[in-house]
Amino acid sequence: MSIPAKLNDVLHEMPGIKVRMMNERRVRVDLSPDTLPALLEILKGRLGYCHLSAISCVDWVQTDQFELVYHVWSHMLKTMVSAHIFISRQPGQFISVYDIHAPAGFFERDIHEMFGVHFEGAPNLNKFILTSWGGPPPMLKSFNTREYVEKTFDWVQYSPDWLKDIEAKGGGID
Amino acid sequence: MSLLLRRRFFWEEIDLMSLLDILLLVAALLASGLFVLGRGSFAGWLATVVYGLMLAVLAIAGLALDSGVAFIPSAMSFEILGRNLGWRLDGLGWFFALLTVGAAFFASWYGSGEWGRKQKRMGLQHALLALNVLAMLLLLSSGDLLSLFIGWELVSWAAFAIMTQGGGPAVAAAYRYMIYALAGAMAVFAAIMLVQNVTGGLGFADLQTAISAMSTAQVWVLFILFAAGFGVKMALMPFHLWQAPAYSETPGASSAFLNAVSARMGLFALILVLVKLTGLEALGSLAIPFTFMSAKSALMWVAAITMVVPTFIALMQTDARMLLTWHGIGQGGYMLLGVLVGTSLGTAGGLMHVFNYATYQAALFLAVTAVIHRAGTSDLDELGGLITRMPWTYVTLLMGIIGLAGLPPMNGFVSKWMIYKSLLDGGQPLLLIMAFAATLGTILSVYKLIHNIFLGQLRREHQHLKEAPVSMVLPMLILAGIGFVTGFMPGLALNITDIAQRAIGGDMLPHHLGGVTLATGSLNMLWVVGVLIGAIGAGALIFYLLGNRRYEVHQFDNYAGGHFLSADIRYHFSHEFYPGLARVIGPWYRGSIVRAEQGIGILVNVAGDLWQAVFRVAYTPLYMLLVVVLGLVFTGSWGIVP
Amino acid sequence: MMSYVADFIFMPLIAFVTGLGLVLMARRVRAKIERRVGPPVLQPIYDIVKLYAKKTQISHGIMHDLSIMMLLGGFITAEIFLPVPGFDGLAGEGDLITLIYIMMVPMLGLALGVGSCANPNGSIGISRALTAMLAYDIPFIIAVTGACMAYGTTNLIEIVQIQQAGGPASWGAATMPLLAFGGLLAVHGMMGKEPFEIYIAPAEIATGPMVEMSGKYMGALFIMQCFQLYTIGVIYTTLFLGGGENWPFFLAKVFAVVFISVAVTNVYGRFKTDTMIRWMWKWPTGIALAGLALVMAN
Amino acid sequence: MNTVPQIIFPVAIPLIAAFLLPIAGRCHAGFGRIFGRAAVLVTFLASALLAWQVAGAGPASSAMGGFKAPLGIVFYADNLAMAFVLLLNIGVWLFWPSGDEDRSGPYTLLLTLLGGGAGLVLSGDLFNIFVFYEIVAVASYGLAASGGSAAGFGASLRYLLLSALGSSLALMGIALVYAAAGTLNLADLALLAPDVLRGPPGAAAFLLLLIGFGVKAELFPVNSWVPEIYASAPVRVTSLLAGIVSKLALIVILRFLVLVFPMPSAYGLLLTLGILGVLAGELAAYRARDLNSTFAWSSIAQLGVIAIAFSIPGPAGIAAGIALALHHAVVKPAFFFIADKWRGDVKLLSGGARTSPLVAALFVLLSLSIIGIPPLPGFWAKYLLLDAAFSSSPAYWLAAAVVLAGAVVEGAYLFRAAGFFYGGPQKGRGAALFMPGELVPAFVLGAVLLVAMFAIAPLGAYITSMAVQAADVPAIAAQILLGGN
Amino acid sequence: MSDKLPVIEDQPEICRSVDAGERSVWTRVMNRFADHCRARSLFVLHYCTGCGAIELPPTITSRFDMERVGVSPMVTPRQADILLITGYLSIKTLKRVILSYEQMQSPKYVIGFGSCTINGGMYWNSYATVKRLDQYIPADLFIAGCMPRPEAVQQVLLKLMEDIDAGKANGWQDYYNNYDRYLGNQQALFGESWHTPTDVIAEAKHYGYLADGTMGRHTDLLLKRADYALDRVPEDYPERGKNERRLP
Repeated sequence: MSIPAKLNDVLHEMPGIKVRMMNERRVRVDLSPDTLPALLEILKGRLGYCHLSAISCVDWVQTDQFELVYHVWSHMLKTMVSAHIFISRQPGQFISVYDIHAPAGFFERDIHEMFGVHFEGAPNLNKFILTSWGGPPPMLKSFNTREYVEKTFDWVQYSPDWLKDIEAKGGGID
Repeated sequence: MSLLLRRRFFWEEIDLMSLLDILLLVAALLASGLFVLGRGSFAGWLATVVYGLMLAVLAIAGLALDSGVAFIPSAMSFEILGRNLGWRLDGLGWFFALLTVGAAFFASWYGSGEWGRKQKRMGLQHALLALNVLAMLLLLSSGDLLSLFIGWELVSWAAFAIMTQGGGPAVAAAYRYMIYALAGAMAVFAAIMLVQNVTGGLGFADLQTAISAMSTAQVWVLFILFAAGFGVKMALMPFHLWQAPAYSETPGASSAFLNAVSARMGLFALILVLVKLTGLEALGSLAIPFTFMSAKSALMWVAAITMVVPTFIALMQTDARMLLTWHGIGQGGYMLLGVLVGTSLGTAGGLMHVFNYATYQAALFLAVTAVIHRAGTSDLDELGGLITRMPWTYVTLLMGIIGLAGLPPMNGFVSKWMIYKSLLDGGQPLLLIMAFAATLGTILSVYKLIHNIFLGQLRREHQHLKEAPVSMVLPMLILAGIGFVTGFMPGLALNITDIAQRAIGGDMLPHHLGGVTLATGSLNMLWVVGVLIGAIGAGALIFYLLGNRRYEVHQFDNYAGGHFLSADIRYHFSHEFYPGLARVIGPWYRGSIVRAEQGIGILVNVAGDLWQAVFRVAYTPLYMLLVVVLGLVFTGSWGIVP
Repeated sequence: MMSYVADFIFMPLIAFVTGLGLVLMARRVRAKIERRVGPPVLQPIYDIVKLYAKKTQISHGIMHDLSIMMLLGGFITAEIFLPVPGFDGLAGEGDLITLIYIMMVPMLGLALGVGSCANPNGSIGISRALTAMLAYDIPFIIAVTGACMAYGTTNLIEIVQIQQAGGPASWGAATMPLLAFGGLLAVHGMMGKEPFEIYIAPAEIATGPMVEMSGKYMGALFIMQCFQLYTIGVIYTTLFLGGGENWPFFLAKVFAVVFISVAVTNVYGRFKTDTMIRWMWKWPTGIALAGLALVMAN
Repeated sequence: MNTVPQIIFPVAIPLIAAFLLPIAGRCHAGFGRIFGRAAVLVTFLASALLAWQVAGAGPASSAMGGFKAPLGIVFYADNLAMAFVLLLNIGVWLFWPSGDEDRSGPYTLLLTLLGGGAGLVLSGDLFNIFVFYEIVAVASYGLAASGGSAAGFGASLRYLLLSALGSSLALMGIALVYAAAGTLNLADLALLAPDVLRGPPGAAAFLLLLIGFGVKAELFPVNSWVPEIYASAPVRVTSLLAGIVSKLALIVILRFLVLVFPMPSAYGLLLTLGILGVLAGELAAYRARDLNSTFAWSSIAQLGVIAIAFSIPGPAGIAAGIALALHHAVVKPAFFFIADKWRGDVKLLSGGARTSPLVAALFVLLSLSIIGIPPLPGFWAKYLLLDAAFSSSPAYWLAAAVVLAGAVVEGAYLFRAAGFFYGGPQKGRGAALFMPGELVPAFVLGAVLLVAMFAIAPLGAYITSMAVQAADVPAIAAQILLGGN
Repeated sequence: MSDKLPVIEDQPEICRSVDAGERSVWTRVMNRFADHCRARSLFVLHYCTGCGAIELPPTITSRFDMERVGVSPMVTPRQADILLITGYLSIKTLKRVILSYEQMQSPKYVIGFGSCTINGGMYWNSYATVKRLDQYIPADLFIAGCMPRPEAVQQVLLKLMEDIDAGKANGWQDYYNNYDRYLGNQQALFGESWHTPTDVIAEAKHYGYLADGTMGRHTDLLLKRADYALDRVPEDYPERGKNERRLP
């Protein structure tokens, strides 16, 4: 199983790019953030990668970085290219690719709401799903949901006797 | 005739001769008086009081007519150019005069209230209304064909004058009306001259002798001319385009008058000429070759089509007044159909429908004018939810639409029932089915009217609307009340139509206070409405006794699929109220008659250009030579032919 | 006057009880078709009592309450004008045309009440209900006209006597089969059953007119449904199935008429409004017109 | 009635005055204008006296210089003739140019027009009629051009050409008649006509005469000069020409029809020309854009209606024609006075009712009368016409139908204009404001119309008696032949 | 933040609430008959909030056929008696649930399906879901299980019918009597400006369910902000924010 020839030589034109074939229909590409729009442009223009299926974001707290993955499909070559980039966590800034792929508008709005990453040029970064949420972006690792839940909600201290003897034998929830 | 006073006392002393003269004199004085001092606000009230007096005079005349007097003569008669013109009021004329003065009474009462003070030239409108009443009285009391024609012209021109009061679009609509009315009048003029050609005279008797003396071709020409001429004013089907815009652009009170009565002058003339003078048998004998239709059935089919098509056009209107005027055209078809059936039940039904229509159409128009007075527009897509703010106007409109749709508690039902029964007994099933389809169409469109204005979501800008002033609500309610009373006790209205029916000739309809009892099925409104009210009372008992007390919520506490309703969303379902029906009958509205009318207009324009071109010929000698040569050929050929 | 008091009280009650039976039959037939057990015998009464026993009754204004009164009043009046074996009621005072019009009063009352609830679902439901009324009333009227033409009278009592004179042979259905069949299709539409149930479409417009009806308002609508099934069944029986000689035979005929419609209804989906109009104006109208032509021929 | 010397005065006085006027004018500038008006007054008095005598003692006639019929010049005055002479005098008095120009030209022409017109109607001799017709034609050329505008000169030149050609045709017709009948005296011709002028030569002669005199009577094929002249001539001349002079020509044609050519082909010819005239006039008027040309076309149509009326054999037709002619003579000049001030496209006249409500009201009154709305005299004239038309052969039924349809089209364009006056917003300069002095004649005519509304019965009786007198051929012949000593 | 509530053991047995004053035999018989009918005719609101909705069709159709005992589905809250909360409730969904609950006609009953409505279920530690249903609307019965089978649904309905028959299912009165507590919890979650179009306090006043728990600190907030009059719409009405713009 090898990368389709056309895709291979296009990818190698890009400077400082690392290409890896995950399986026969999925190629992983790692590149620097500022070359990403160019890559997407080329893939879309020359190889028919016109379908941006998703932008996912991973919060690497230890290395203080966000990893943005752009999954692009080509119906011509019937393969998917996942472009991985790393941006620093503090400013959480990146450029929007809305003008290349229209669906990016929604993905960027979602990531902005969930991770707080700000995409310049994104058409609309308003509240998307969590309309009445006042707290910090909830998907950040720094946001401790358990502690928030403990603080906001309370529980039924439901302890019937059958549960007591289970706990007596060392079982129970925690 | 049990109800009205039977005892003969004071009206025998009054010299009958002067009753009609008093009526015409008072009408003329009122018209001229209002032109002179129309400015003052009391002009309206004066006019209302005078109309009341005229109603009293008519009532006395009614008593006289009811006790067997054939007609009330008038001293006013002229002898011009070898023809004598006379005026006299018979039962038929009296019936329509009663409606005219009644409608004028309510219109001027409405106009002299607060609505009138807001109009620009209310004085002029009062004067023109009085002029209209005078013209109509002259028409209704005409004694011979010439005075009939003079009255007819005066009525159509007075109506033209009152229509132009509405400003820009009203003048255009009035102009279109005037062309139709002129064409109709010229047709009637030709018909009258045809009659005079055959018999040498212009009296009503001459028309009867003419009919027998004429050849069938001539009688056909006479029938078509009279039917077309009078049909224009009655807005029968092919000539109906002018009525809706003309009557809805006129200012409120006078449009109520026009709608209630003005179109019925055409019906009066049709009944007078075709039914009373020529007689339905004569019309029936006029067979159309190769078909088993006769002139009478042809006119009945025109009336039937006039019933159905305008009603479904009204269904598609988005302006309240246009919707009502289109219904006016439709209801005209009912009246004519009733009269043309020929049986006493049919004629009584048709005439009673004229009376009923006048009451509820006037009430409906006054109610819609009250809505315009308060909300500023009559566009059905801009209104909604006014029931909480204008309850009395709502009640009037509700009673009006029940009457217009012809449902039991109101009088509209009785006359429609009589027309249906006469059609059924007269063996005309297809006409009955068309009549019923028209009624269904009416129910649909009147519900759209009341729903879009009064029910549904109240808009934010109409929050602080107040009910219409008393001077406007009172006349409306009284009119609707008359509708209910004559619906509950139709005998009252039938006594009045008796006088008209006796004038037309033919047998009378045996009736009692509650309605009609016939061998093939009877109607007793005392029972029907009584039981209905009793049953609604029972429903009220069930409602108040059984369940828990009711708790009234405001309009946003409403189920909307979990959505939170608020004042800035407009969720009132009013635009294109019957989408399913529109998809089915939408393609049938091709406006073919409108295009035909435009075609005639273009034809006249092209002909005009052609003739103007003929006159721009410059080189005269050649032109003259051509003319002479043509003339010689013409005379030469004529000369040879003996 | 006194002779009528018995009619005034008993005719509506009989109508209500028979109506409950009809509603029960309808739900049972639906259950059996869906291989279900179906509701207990007294279920309609339980529903109505539960609705009337609701602790809070929500109203949207005086017109909303008035419409409930008009609803019940209209149908009670219609029952009084419907001749049944034993009680002639006021059929002598008002004939068939009056009855058809009295049946429109409750429909208009409901329409006004739903309109004043200011709910868009209700308004759309009423607009569809009135369009449906226009659709099914035309074939119905053709059937009624044909029948009245054949019998020569519109007095219901006489119509029943004419049909009973010669036994089943002189029934409307026997003498005018086409009219009877056209009338049956129209009557199926009048009952608002499945193929023509567009105005109570639960999925689209949340039960249309009944969206804001709750508690005793909803109870009144359940009662109206009983009255409606009964009235339509009795009218059809009176016109085409020879009216009521005696109670058991009469009830059997009424249940038969409603059963045909109920049996058919659970097998069909729901017509769109314009499809319904086109269907109603094509098949039942065509058949009824053919029947009318036959009647007019002789 | 024996020969009466005064019969000459209505013709003689104006001609003498016309001759003396320039001389009087030279010695004192203003004198010319006063002298002219005085002359007209004197003529009016003379004709009134004569008319009163004729009305009292029946028609008068006199042979000039005692020459017997075939040679002498015969004058014949009956009620019809005197009515139109009086109408001409009043018209000239009413439309006497009020301007201060001291040139005596228009005044002399007016006086010659007055004399010639009176002569035209009074003379009983064919050639005599032709001579007076030429005098009237020449006077009208001059008057038409007196407006002084280039268009006026051009229009009157074309009118002159058309009229001259027409006159030459009329002369040929007279020659034909003379060749056939040997005499030119109308009475003689009335007696000889049945046998002599029966065949094609008679029809041809009538055609030529009809076309010759038709030019002035605005009959269909030969009235192409009407719109140009009425547009460019001064308003008083237009109203004179349209209102009165064209009627005189029609009276002459009527004389021919009644006395000389009472055959069906003649009546048929006049009827066809009348119907075509009505059609042409009404439809063209519907397309006209400014008021003046609308009324020009409408006068063609009205003249067509009068021609139809005269083409109905028998006194009823004549009575209808006279009534229509008198009514048109009253209404049309008033219309032209309104059109004179409100020039330009009708759409620009919007809001006219606001600037001068009285004029707009007058316009509506006149429109109602000309359409034929009952109480107004227009209706009774149209009633007489339809009464006559419907009581004769079906061909006239078609004519009546055309007249009625014409009335509808008339209503359409008149009230389209009224719609602009009343309904239109005040855009552009709108209708100009009328000075009080300018409209005196129009309001006088409006008043006449209103007064006539109440005097219908006596007027009707007078007109019918005049028609019966005019149609009684043997009496006329006897009067001219015997009484002419 | 919201004040922590004391731990409540099981719902104490509330005997049938006696109406004001001693009632005559007639009203007692009528009430007994009414309860009998209420138990046998229950309309279920088709409110499928969570994953449990799939359990309803089998209970209503031919396999378990709830119509045998008079239970039939109904579309709008106005006509329904039972509100089924089938599974987890996100905060936005809870707003709609509360709106529907208040639009229902009392006597109304709430049945919580599955452990998500009892104590948060498997989304117990999610920031977006509600943990205890009965804090916000009075729930009559709960069914444990991470989606109970139709038999369990059948059992809970039969249990509800017994309670109604015995006159015990009065959760709805608790909503009127302790409206302030419920409103406090709701405002804690949705913010101070939270209110629904239904005027619960006026309804309680109208039908005589005003108890001392009805009015309190939280309802004062409500009365200040909610204006049921027609012309004024509160600015921060739920989901009525100004930034509600569609993507260009």
